[in-house]
Amino acid sequence: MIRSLDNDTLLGLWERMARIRAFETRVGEIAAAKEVAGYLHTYSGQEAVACGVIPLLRDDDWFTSTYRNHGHAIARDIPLDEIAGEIYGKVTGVCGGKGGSMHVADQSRGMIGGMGIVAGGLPIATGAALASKYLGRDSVAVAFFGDGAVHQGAWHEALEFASLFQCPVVFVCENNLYAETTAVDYHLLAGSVSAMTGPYQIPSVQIDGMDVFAVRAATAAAFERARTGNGPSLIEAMTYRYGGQYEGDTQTYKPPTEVAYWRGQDPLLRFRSDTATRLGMATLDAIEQSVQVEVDAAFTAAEAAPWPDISEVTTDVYTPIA
Amino acid sequence: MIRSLDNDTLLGLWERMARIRAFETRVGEIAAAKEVAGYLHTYSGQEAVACGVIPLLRDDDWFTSTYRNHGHAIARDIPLDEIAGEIYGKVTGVCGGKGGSMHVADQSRGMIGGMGIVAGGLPIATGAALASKYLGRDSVAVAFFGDGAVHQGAWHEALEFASLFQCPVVFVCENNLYAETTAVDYHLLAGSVSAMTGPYQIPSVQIDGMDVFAVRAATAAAFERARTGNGPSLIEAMTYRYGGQYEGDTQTYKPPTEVAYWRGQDPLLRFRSDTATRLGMATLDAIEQSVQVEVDAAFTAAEAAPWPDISEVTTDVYTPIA
Amino acid sequence: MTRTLNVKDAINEALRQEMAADNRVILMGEDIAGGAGRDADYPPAADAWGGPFGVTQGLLPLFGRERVIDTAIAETGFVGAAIGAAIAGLRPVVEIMYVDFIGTSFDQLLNHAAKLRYVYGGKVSVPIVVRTVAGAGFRAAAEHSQTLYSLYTHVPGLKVVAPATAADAKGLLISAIRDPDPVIFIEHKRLYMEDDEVPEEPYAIPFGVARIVRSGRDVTIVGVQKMVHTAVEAATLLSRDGIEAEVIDPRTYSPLDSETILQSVEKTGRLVVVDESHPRCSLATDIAALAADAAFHSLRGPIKMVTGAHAPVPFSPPLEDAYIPDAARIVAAVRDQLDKKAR
Amino acid sequence: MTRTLNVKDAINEALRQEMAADNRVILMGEDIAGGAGRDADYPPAADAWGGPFGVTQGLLPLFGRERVIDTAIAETGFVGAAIGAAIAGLRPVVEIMYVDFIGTSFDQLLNHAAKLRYVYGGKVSVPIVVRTVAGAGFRAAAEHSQTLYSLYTHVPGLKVVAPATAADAKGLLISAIRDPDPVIFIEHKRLYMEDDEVPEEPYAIPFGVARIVRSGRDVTIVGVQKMVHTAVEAATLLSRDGIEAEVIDPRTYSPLDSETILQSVEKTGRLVVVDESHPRCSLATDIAALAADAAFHSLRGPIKMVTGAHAPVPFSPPLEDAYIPDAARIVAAVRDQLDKKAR
Ligand SMILES: Cc1ncc(C[n+]2csc(CCOP(=O)(O)OP(=O)(O)O)c2C)c(N)n1
Ligand SMILES: Cc1ncc(C[n+]2csc(CCOP(=O)(O)OP(=O)(O)O)c2C)c(N)n1
Ligand SMILES: [Mg+2]
Ligand SMILES: [Mg+2]
Repeated sequence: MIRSLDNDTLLGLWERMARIRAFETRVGEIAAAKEVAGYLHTYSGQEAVACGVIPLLRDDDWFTSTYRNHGHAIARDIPLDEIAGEIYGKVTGVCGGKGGSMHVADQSRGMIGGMGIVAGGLPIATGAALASKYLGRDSVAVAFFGDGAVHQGAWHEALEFASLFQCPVVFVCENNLYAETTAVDYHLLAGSVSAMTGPYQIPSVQIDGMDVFAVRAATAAAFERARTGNGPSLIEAMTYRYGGQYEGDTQTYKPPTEVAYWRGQDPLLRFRSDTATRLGMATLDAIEQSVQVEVDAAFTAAEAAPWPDISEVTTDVYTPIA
Repeated sequence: MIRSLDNDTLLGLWERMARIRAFETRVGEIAAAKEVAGYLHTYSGQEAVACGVIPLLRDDDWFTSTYRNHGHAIARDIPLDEIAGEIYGKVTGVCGGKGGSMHVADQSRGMIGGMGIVAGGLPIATGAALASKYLGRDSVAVAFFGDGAVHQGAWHEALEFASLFQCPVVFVCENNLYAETTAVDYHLLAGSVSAMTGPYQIPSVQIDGMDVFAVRAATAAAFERARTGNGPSLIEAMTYRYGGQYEGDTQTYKPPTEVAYWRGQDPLLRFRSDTATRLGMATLDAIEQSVQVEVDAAFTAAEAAPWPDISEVTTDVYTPIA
Repeated sequence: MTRTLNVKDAINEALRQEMAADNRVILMGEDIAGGAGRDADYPPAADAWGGPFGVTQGLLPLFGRERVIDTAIAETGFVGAAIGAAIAGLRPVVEIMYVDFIGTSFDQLLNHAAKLRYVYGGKVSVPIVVRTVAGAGFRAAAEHSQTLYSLYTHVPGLKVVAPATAADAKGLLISAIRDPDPVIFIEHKRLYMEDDEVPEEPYAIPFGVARIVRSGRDVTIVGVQKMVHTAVEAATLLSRDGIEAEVIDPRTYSPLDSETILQSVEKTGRLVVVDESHPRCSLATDIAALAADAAFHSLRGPIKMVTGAHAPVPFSPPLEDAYIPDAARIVAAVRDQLDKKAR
Repeated sequence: MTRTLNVKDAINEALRQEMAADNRVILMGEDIAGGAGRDADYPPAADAWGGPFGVTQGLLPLFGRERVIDTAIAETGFVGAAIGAAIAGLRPVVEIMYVDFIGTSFDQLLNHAAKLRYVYGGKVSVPIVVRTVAGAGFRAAAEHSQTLYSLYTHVPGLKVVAPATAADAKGLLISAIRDPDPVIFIEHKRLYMEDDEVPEEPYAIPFGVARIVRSGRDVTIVGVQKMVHTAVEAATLLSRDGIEAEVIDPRTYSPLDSETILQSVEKTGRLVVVDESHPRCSLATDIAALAADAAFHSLRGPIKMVTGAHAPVPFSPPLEDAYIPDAARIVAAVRDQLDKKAR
């Protein structure tokens, strides 16, 4: 995989992963400092998934995300100012501050949006894929979801719908071993999410979600299938959530040995060791520094940005009719 | 199987199957004559399922049913007067006329009740089974459902719950090839319901649902499993709905060849040919005649019975507190 | 040109015309055509039903299974898919066979269809229509007879429409399909066979404009969907005694045409709201509260609500009949008002 | 003996005492203990959370995983299972983590928990308690800040309870657990840390009995859950100007203590209802409509409703603050009433 990618592509992947990490690290800091109120769900540790999948999306593709969406938004190149602004609830936010951290969205970039209801996005992404098929296009839709989502009725009904109508949708499970405090060992009766798609006749694959190249390869195959009229598929990316369910979670449920193991699989570390000789450590370091500057600027801007006007409480409930 | 059953048991099965057939035939007649208003869902054709499963229930067991529940109620020996009374909405009805045909229930006989929402009963039966386990009893619960129910979120969530907590519940699918007008061929992506339980790690079996002995054998095995602490299982009984979705359905969606095939598999016919030499045709005929007399009496009584008092509109909403 | 059409056929015509005019309009639901899975080996199966009331029958032959989509029994799946398809450019019209089943897909409506535009800062619209069937009087018992208007009306972001006549059904459904936001379109099963003069050509009735069904000076009666007709019956009875009721059909509950209701109450000084729903937190209380605030100084007597019971809908025919408000109860409520001395 | 306890701890105590007293009481929900699946190899995981607000923390060590059951994220599954378990003899208390998620299990409540007793002719009871968390003010945005009281209150067969203080929380939860019918027990996330004097021993507060929080002769203010406190704030401000408000906390919305509310309105002649919910078909309209009918002749001015907006709850802090009714808005509503000349 790596060999088939040119340097620009590789650097693009690195830049996005580094940008997510820097951004989420800052989110953790502002949460600890109580600079921002509300629930903040960080993505650190899972960077390889967003960056393996999202850069392969075309302009006319769609995806749905969850409350844990910053990484997806960043991987889709939504400006950091707009994401940070949203997290602060400022007028500069990508949703004007109305949605907040859980609901980052930019449909102009195909990001239908972050959704707070577990598994809520799966039927919606499936519907976007249905539209693509109906309109005779070869665009695809992706639904990101967690390991905890698979028992929801919505998960089941979405997979059934997708298969019945052969929708060009790719279900991407970020299996980070926990749903809040509950370990997959407890509830994942089939042993894996990828082992659950038989009833729907949806092909699935379990991959190393800490390896951006593995994710990219699986995604490319799934997109190819979807774009050529061969229907839905599911990717289960095994990954790890470095933070808690949300910032402030004490995470007493995580065994230290487990944390250590997954830290050793860090997707940025892995990327470095896979590419350092080819790209050069200095180049990678420089990018880390430059995204840090971007992140600093974005949070400074967000902090300084104005609040939305109070009249905004009642706008955007309905679409103005011309 | 047959050989291990004594004559009384065999005659009991026959009597119940014949009683259901006679009852449902009459329901069809009163519906056609518009003697009763509302939706009437008949069970003719599926007798072997109810009679294969329900007589194996103990007094302390539970089951949930659907809107297509007359057969289950009759197999559980709820007096015909009370069932017919309910269908007429009379005070003699088993629910005092408040529920009607779709909601026949008698918890004193373990029949939690008929439910109008597809798949709505599965989580409830599962919960009854949870109670049994929690209380250290070896009673079981059964959930009857149709082939159309498997795509509902509730179906998925119930199976997951049942397996996670190893509830002594038996899921009995009456696969009669249609959900309303929609053929299983269309939506049953896995080819069968029994092929859908892998993700839940629930053992399943597909059986001939026109053969009461096959149903009884599968049920006995499932109950044994459940009563001995080995958790849930699923039985898919292949059967056929002689009537429409409801009485009045023109059934233009059923190919005549298909109807003919399944009529040839008639569970009463099959029972006769399996047992006639042992029990004697005359005995079987006599039982058919006697249940017909019962049915006549039940409908005559129901028709003659008084309506509930109008004050009943607002009773039974809440439980009186002593 | 107008002809006589019943509500069912008026809805069918609206769907047909909008589908013909706009390729983005698709239908999804359970057995909305019927016979799915038999097309190849047994063609007579196709279009077997058109839904349990035959409302969508005849559309399959015209538009094919690509546009008249029979789904599995999975309301969350297809309502959610409609939301996604709408965001991606289609105009899906989905059918929840009975409004009673709404619980199986409520999250998709409550948190997604209704809210996505707002939480995303107004950058996206969700133009879906959810057609569904409500109402008692069909001997269909507790789980197939509810109305539940108020559950939707409570939720900002949804629009709620409930026609009482065939002409309104057609014009409001066309508006619903063309509307950029999620519309819950509630059909009353006991009104399907009611005739009315209906124009042939497509036309759109705007939301938020009530219909004054009958003018009167003595009391305002607001009827909720089927109760509009019961209110008119009551008005006819009252008229014999010289009491002239003004009967108003709000037609859409969200948005609600408060102005027309308030103007009428200002004129008559009396208000009776008739709603077959359960009484608590209902449309009846909503409209009563509106007047108790904004038309208070015109009121000459207590606001009366004539509603179904705080009980599920019973099956037994005499119980169900007692459950549903009838003209006699409305007349009694009006008389109760008039008998109390004016202030 | 009473001690100071906050709402969270009062709820925890009620659960603990009822579980100790009655073996049939079990708890189910997502992460209500926490750390499930790690017990064996990493015991510190157990009881990691006690739910996102720690309300149920400490119960796992006392009662074990048999009775404090962490479920998968499958609300229909475990709410339905609770119904079945209740029918089969248990007293399940389930937690829907946020009331906003109710859509994922609404059918089990609407058509099963609420209706089975009625459709089955009164032969069965469904003694479940659904604990859930509601309310804005937590910067939790549109899908984690709703109240939705009215959706439940509309549904016959459900009981709806929403305590505003720790003492009420304990006594009402105990009643809920002992109640033979399904009870929706709504906890307000912004009240969890509010202290109150709470008796140590178990006690039951009956449903349908309002609490008169403050007596007054000039205006009746009915507060809905957290708004009770806001109403008291407003009353304090008004009192400075010699206006004495009577503040009522209904505590249970179904059943509702209409009598206490009506008696108060008869005394004061004025009514303001404060409800942070969306305005349409809400508890605010429910209580307003009640008075507009049954206390009409005592009313001396329009009934005012001070509510949240007909909009989802916005995230942005100043927007959310503007969304939630505050004392100033209540004061303004009262003044608006008093300024209008009495009739
Ligand atoms: C329907 C629903 N139930 C419960 C919740 C509360 N909740 C939020 S996140 C979460 C855990 C989800 O875990 P997972 O799907 O593995 O995603 P992750 O947080 O690990 O990315 C839960 C239970 C919710 N948001 N929606
Ligand atoms: C949640 C829900 N959706 C739709 C319906 C309408 N409906 C009633 S019966 C039925 C078909 C069910 O078919 P199946 O499960 O195969 O049972 P059968 O009627 O064949 O016994 C449908 C769609 C319903 N009752 N509940
Ligand atoms: Mg997870
Ligand atoms: Mg079937």
